Amino acid sequence: MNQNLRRVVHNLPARFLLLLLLILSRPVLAVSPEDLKPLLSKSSWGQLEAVITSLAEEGSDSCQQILEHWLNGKLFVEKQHKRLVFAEKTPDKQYRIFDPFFTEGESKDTVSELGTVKKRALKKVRINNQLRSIIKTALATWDLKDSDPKTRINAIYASLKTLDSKTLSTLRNMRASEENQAVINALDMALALNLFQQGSISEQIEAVEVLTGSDNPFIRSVLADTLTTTENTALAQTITTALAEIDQRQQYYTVAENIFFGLSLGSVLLLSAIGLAITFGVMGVINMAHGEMMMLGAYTTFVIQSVFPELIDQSLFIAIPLAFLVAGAAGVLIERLVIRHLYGRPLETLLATFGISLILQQAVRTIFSPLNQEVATPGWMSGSWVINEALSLTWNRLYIVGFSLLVFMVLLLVMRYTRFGLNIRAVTQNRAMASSMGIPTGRVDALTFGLGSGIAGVAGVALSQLTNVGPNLGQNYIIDSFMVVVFGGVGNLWGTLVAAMGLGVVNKFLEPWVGAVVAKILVLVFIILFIQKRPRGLFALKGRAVEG
Amino acid sequence: MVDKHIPNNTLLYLNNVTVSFDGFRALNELSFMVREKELSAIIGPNGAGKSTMMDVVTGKTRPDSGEVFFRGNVDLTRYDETDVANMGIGRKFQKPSVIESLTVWENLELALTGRRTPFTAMFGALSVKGARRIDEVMALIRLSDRKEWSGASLSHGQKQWLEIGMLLLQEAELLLVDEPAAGMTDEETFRTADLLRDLARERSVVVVEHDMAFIRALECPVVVLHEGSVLASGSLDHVQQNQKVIDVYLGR
Amino acid sequence: MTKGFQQGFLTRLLLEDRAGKLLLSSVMAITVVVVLLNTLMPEGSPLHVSNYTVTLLGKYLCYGLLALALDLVWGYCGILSLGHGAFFALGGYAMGMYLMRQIGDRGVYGNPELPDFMVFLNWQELPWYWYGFDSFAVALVMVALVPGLLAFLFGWLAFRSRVTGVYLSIITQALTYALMLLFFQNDFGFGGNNGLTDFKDLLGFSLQSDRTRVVLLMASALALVLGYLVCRWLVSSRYGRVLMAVRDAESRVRFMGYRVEHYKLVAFTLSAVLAGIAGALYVPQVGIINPGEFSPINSIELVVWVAVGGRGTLYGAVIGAVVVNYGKTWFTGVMPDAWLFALGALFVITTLWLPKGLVGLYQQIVGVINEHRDQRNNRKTELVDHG
Amino acid sequence: MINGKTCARPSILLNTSLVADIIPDHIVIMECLDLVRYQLMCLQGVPKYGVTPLFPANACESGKFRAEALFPGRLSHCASTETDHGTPLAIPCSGNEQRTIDSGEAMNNRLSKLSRNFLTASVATAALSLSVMAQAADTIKVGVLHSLSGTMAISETTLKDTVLMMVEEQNKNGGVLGKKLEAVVVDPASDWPLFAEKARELLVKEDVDVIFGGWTSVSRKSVLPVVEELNGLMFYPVQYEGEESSKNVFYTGAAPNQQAIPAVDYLMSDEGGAVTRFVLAGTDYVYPRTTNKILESYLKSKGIKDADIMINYTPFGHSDWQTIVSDIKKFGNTGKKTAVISTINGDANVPFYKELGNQGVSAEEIPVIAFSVGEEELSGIDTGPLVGHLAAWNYFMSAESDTNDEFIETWQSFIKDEERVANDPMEATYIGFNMWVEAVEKAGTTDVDSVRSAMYGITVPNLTGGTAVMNTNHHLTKPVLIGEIQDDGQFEIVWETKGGVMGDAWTDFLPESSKIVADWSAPVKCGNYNLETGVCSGQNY
Repeated sequence: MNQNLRRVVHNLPARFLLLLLLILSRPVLAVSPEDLKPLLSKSSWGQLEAVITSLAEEGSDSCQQILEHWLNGKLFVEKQHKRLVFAEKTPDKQYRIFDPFFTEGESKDTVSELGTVKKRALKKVRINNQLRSIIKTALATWDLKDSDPKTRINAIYASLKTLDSKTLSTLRNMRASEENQAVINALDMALALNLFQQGSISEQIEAVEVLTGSDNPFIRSVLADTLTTTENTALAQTITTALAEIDQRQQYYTVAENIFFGLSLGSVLLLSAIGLAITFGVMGVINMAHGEMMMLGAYTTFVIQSVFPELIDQSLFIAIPLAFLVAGAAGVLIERLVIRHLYGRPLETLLATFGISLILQQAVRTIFSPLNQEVATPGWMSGSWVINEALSLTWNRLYIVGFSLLVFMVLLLVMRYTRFGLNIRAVTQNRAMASSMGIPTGRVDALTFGLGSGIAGVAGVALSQLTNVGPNLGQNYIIDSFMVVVFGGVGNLWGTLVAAMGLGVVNKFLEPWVGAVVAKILVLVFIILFIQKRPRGLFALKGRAVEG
Repeated sequence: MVDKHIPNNTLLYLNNVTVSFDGFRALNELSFMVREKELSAIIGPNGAGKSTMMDVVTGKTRPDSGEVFFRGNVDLTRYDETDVANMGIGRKFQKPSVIESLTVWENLELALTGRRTPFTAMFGALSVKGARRIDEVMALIRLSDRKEWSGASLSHGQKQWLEIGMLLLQEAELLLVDEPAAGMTDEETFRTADLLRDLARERSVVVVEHDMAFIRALECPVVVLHEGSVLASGSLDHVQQNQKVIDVYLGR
Repeated sequence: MTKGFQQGFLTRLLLEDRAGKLLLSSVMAITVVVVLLNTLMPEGSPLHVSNYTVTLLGKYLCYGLLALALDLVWGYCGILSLGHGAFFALGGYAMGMYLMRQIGDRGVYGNPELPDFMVFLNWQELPWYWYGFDSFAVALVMVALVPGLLAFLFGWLAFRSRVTGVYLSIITQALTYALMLLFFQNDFGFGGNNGLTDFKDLLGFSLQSDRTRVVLLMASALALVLGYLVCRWLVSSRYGRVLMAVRDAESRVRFMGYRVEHYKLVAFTLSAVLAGIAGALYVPQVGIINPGEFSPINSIELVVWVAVGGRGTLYGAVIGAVVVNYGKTWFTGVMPDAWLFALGALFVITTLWLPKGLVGLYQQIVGVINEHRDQRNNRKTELVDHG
Repeated sequence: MINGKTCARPSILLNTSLVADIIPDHIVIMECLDLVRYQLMCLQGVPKYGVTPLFPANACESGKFRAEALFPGRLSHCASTETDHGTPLAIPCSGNEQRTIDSGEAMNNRLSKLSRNFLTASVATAALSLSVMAQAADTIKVGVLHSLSGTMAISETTLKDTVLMMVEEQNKNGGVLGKKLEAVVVDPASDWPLFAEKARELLVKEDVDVIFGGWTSVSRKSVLPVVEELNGLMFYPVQYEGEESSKNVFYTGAAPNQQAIPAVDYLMSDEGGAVTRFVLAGTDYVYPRTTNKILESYLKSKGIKDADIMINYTPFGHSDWQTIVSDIKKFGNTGKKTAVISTINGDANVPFYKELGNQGVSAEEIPVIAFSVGEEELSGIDTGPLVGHLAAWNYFMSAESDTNDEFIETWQSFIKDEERVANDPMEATYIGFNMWVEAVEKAGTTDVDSVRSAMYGITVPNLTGGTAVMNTNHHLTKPVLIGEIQDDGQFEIVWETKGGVMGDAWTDFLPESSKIVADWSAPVKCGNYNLETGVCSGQNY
């Protein structure tokens, strides 16, 4: 007998047993410990599934809470007393446990605490993806009644896939009492879908009118499936027009999405290149250790998050200034020790700074470890902003795009309107003249290089949210950063901005057609050919200073 | 096709040449002529457009407008530095630019006229006539005893002469010489003036200079440049009396 | 003049280049000694030189030729190419393709026509760019032609639009990075990231046998010597002097009527061909060629060999290549964790304190010694006068 | 007891990888498995690959028959159906029925019987060779060939430490053959030609007796010619693309059929969510390409339509996953249950999972099952939003067995870091090392050839409560586990294959390699024996 056969046979008695129990226990207590017995012992997936369905049918608040905790992996069995508990992990690896049962009527959060225990004392209640989706659909019934309209809408869309009679009835009476327009639309959509699936041809056609307005991919797939099966030409016609309209809208969303992806990749390129625009663009120093400055910034974020584990959400705000100082200090040190002797010899600086990048990598590899470090994403940055069913933009990338523009603006202002900026430009354009005017060129050089490296450190903080924080982080970005600065036009910050965003968007529009690998190659070849045409880059600095 | 309004023995002909660097007009409708085998001098304050004029003639900078003809029919604006040099226009730079890492003899060897393709340079050996020509010029510029010295080890004056020697070997028809006397002792200045006068016997030489004594020693017609166009021209004395020239250049 | 040309050619060529003569003779001497000790001496005897050393030396000599190629363009022409590893790798791939075709039906799948990875990708027939590689002659031509052609095309584009200095370095890096991504693709037809491996034999001789290994070592030594002589001849000709002039004052040379782009192009192309030959000799000795060779870090490490040795001297580059690679072998054996520290430090030290590299250091030391000796002699003579 | 239907016609099944050439009268039957999937042959009756059954039945006494068919023209064996305490040694089986031996022990006792007999035979040869060997060096040298710098340092440094720990432990209880083990560590620095150079240095200069090393396929490929030329012995602890079985290499990592195929079986089962649409996402190099090719043909054999399969490849170290994750979301939202099978390599996993978490792709909607994400990679990722995604390995740190607890104990005390995790390649190194020690003890010498032949059939405990068996195709028989990512960076085992799955050097899902079988025991003695042509094609292994 193969596996599946065995499983079905196996949980037949369990289902029957639970049914029996349900009928008996209904009037006595909202949720009887009896229902939850299978959770305590090592039971098969089938038994656990049965418990979920029974809790769902139960419908009481405590059932909802048990299911919620179970879904989020907070439902444990306390080995000692063999009882069910909720457990919250405290920062110092302990667990605070609560009694899951509370009599009906009390509000959810008056659950009594039972103390704190070590991890060993608890055993997590097993769950797998199959059970999670069942719990989610079960929870949907509660969410329908939830106060927040957003959860109600999500619950409605979640229930689309399993429109059984019970949910339909709740949806219909919800439709009657609902005020929030957005929720009403969602409800109409759900009812229309149901009508489309059950109703007569004419009803179906009528339903299609409503469904064309929806961007939900599931609805679209239902329409597409019926299109293939129906013989009725009128219905087929309406569906094709509906699909055309939906796909048209989808077209816009995909373009919008690609632009956002391009800007997001562009902002990453900008952040990694902008520090270089200072050290290389303005100072003419080729810093091959620029990537490692970003790495230092990323590691600073990691250190802060491990030193203050409870301040994850604020960790980035602490990390940004600190990363700027750490990387900036490293930059100043490198400039004073090495680069100072190599001004005017760009090729030597390239080699010396490459040596420094190797040393920094190996140092981080020995101090921290060759492994990637885990950098948690703060709460406010995780998840995505769901504009509609077909388009959602991830928060972390939105913040990073904003952040990169902010850094760009600040840098522009510093360069343009501050005394320090003036000094920088003076020293880099004519060192001798600047020193004869009393500008401490040595100090300005050190600080300028420090500024460039500091910005790279800040970029590292942003990158720690996107990619892995490891010794090789710098290596992945160094070539792209140089490409952006050279392509944008050395010495011109606006050039770097346009180049970064341009390359990002081009790369992202190429990727769907030719794949990620070829897209990257094409961008590189484009830059090589472009430099042939305009060796000084997009916004070339004109005038004698450059010709000389 | 010979342009009718250019007299036949004009070697170099500039007409309304304008060059502007984002707004600043380095050359402002400059027109001027150089006849064959004529020594002339150009004077003018810094920034009057002397070097830019040379850049335009030698193909380094494209003029925004105007015509530049060589031997009446060759439009120089369509050629780059290498072609212009091979057509027989030599240039000496303001800052003496000899090849520092090569010896005096090697510098001169490079300048020697002849085919300049990589393959001839690889396989072609130095002809006996060529070697003799180099020794002659080396004597002329009094560097024979420093044959093996590297360019870097020469004094300022010696570098100037070496560069002039290189121009000689290039056997160019038109020489544009930028401040040859800069940084030289009086004795060296006059020596250079004699050298340039000898040069002018077989070819045209245009000298750009500030040192009035040097110009006087050259005894040649003078053109005064000011803000990218010709202010006055004629003999040195005539020019020196011209009121505008005094206000702009000499009087200050 | 021409009669004398052939006669003293070699002697005249190396006349002033005493160090070059020293280097070439020592390379040949070491090779002969190693070959004899490896073949004649029995296994156990202390004098026996193991196969490991033979291959290692062969590898170093190939690196030497590669460093020579880079020094030609960097030391003498001022072009710091950060992508020379790409030409080395292309030469290697050409030889690798020949070696793959020699496997015939002894591949894992026993398919006489297709190499293993193509059988695995179930391609039905050999792609067009693999035609002809079963003949050694065609392979040899391709070893020189492919890198040469790429260098010519890239060079022609770059030099024509007067891209120089740092910009040129960065786009050469972009070139080798793009090639790496290209070759890493699995169905690009060159074995993806595993590259070409499991070689059997070369010209019928099994690669595993000691005799072939020794012959390859001698071939590498010969290639290095010939490469050196060609470079030395080129550099000491008028062409070489024009190159050096271009390195020091490119625009001035233009005004002297030299079409600088052509000079650079010849040097760049020839250097790529030398690098390709070095790659072709390297692959049979190492037994594998894969896209890793295209990675930018290889090309930058190559630059440090030349910098450590002393650029603009030809023999300096060869010395640098051998010294740094011996350091790499020694470090990764004895102190594995410290290798990257040492390599990094090497970069910094050479650029800061050894601009002329080891050769420069040696000349400095010799200079100090001579000076010291001269002073002593002068003092002696002075004494004599007074005495 | 072996449960399963009988064969259509009285035919015996021969597991070529366990044909005991050493013991004339016994043919050990391990499993009668779905012939197409596992390289086993049913002789006389259902010839698997068109091998003409040449067996003249009468040549052997009654009840015995000649295994002529398999090795035309070679030494043949009379095999008996003589039973061994109730379990018929030769189990009749039919052409395509799948049965697996339930408990491991039934197999073990049979194997121990085999190894006992083998011992007697080999001791004789060992004694012979012992006298020939010069005075044994005082220590046995163990070569460690793992990158300690460069891009692969992230994964390989841990394996180097694992081998050092095993050496230390082994020396604590007496070393091997009474001699102390000495570890020789070199750093090939993630540089492929350097791998070859260092391997040669270990074998020639250091004269090590065994090498534990390699991670990426390319590092193995570059060491292979050296190890074969110098007849060294190498243990390769990482899952790989198969299509190789070298005389000098033992593959203790998983072959594709020990990861990819069971994972797909799980996904398609009810428990796994009855998935019908698949996204095959991988890094563009040989391992993902092979695995996806195998999966593609396996999925098609299970009736999955082309439209329901999406494949995409990304370059090494790809860090911008926006487009691909959004494509996955679109592909997965069509009502049919969708899953992603990820063969994305090392570092690129971190940004991939971050993007998954942020774009809200939850495990229950579109589960992602990965083959190169272990505890080590997870330590670098915030696993909060990833709870529920899956990985397929032969070992998880959370496996409940006392050998595992003890292993983790020694590991964390050796590395002096309570937080350090253990992963599958470490278990593979643990198994490989113990097998080598046992083989050397058994062979009584560290000479490569005798150790190699002693390796076959060796059984050592693995860390998941079962045992691992070394087959004659140099691959292990190992259980396959599916683990679900938990928020603390550990995996929870949600599914496990019943017994062990035998590593298949040559996958049966690619036309060319399905004709090939690897079996290093006599009489085949060949890593790529072509069944159709009956020839050990070309390769000197």
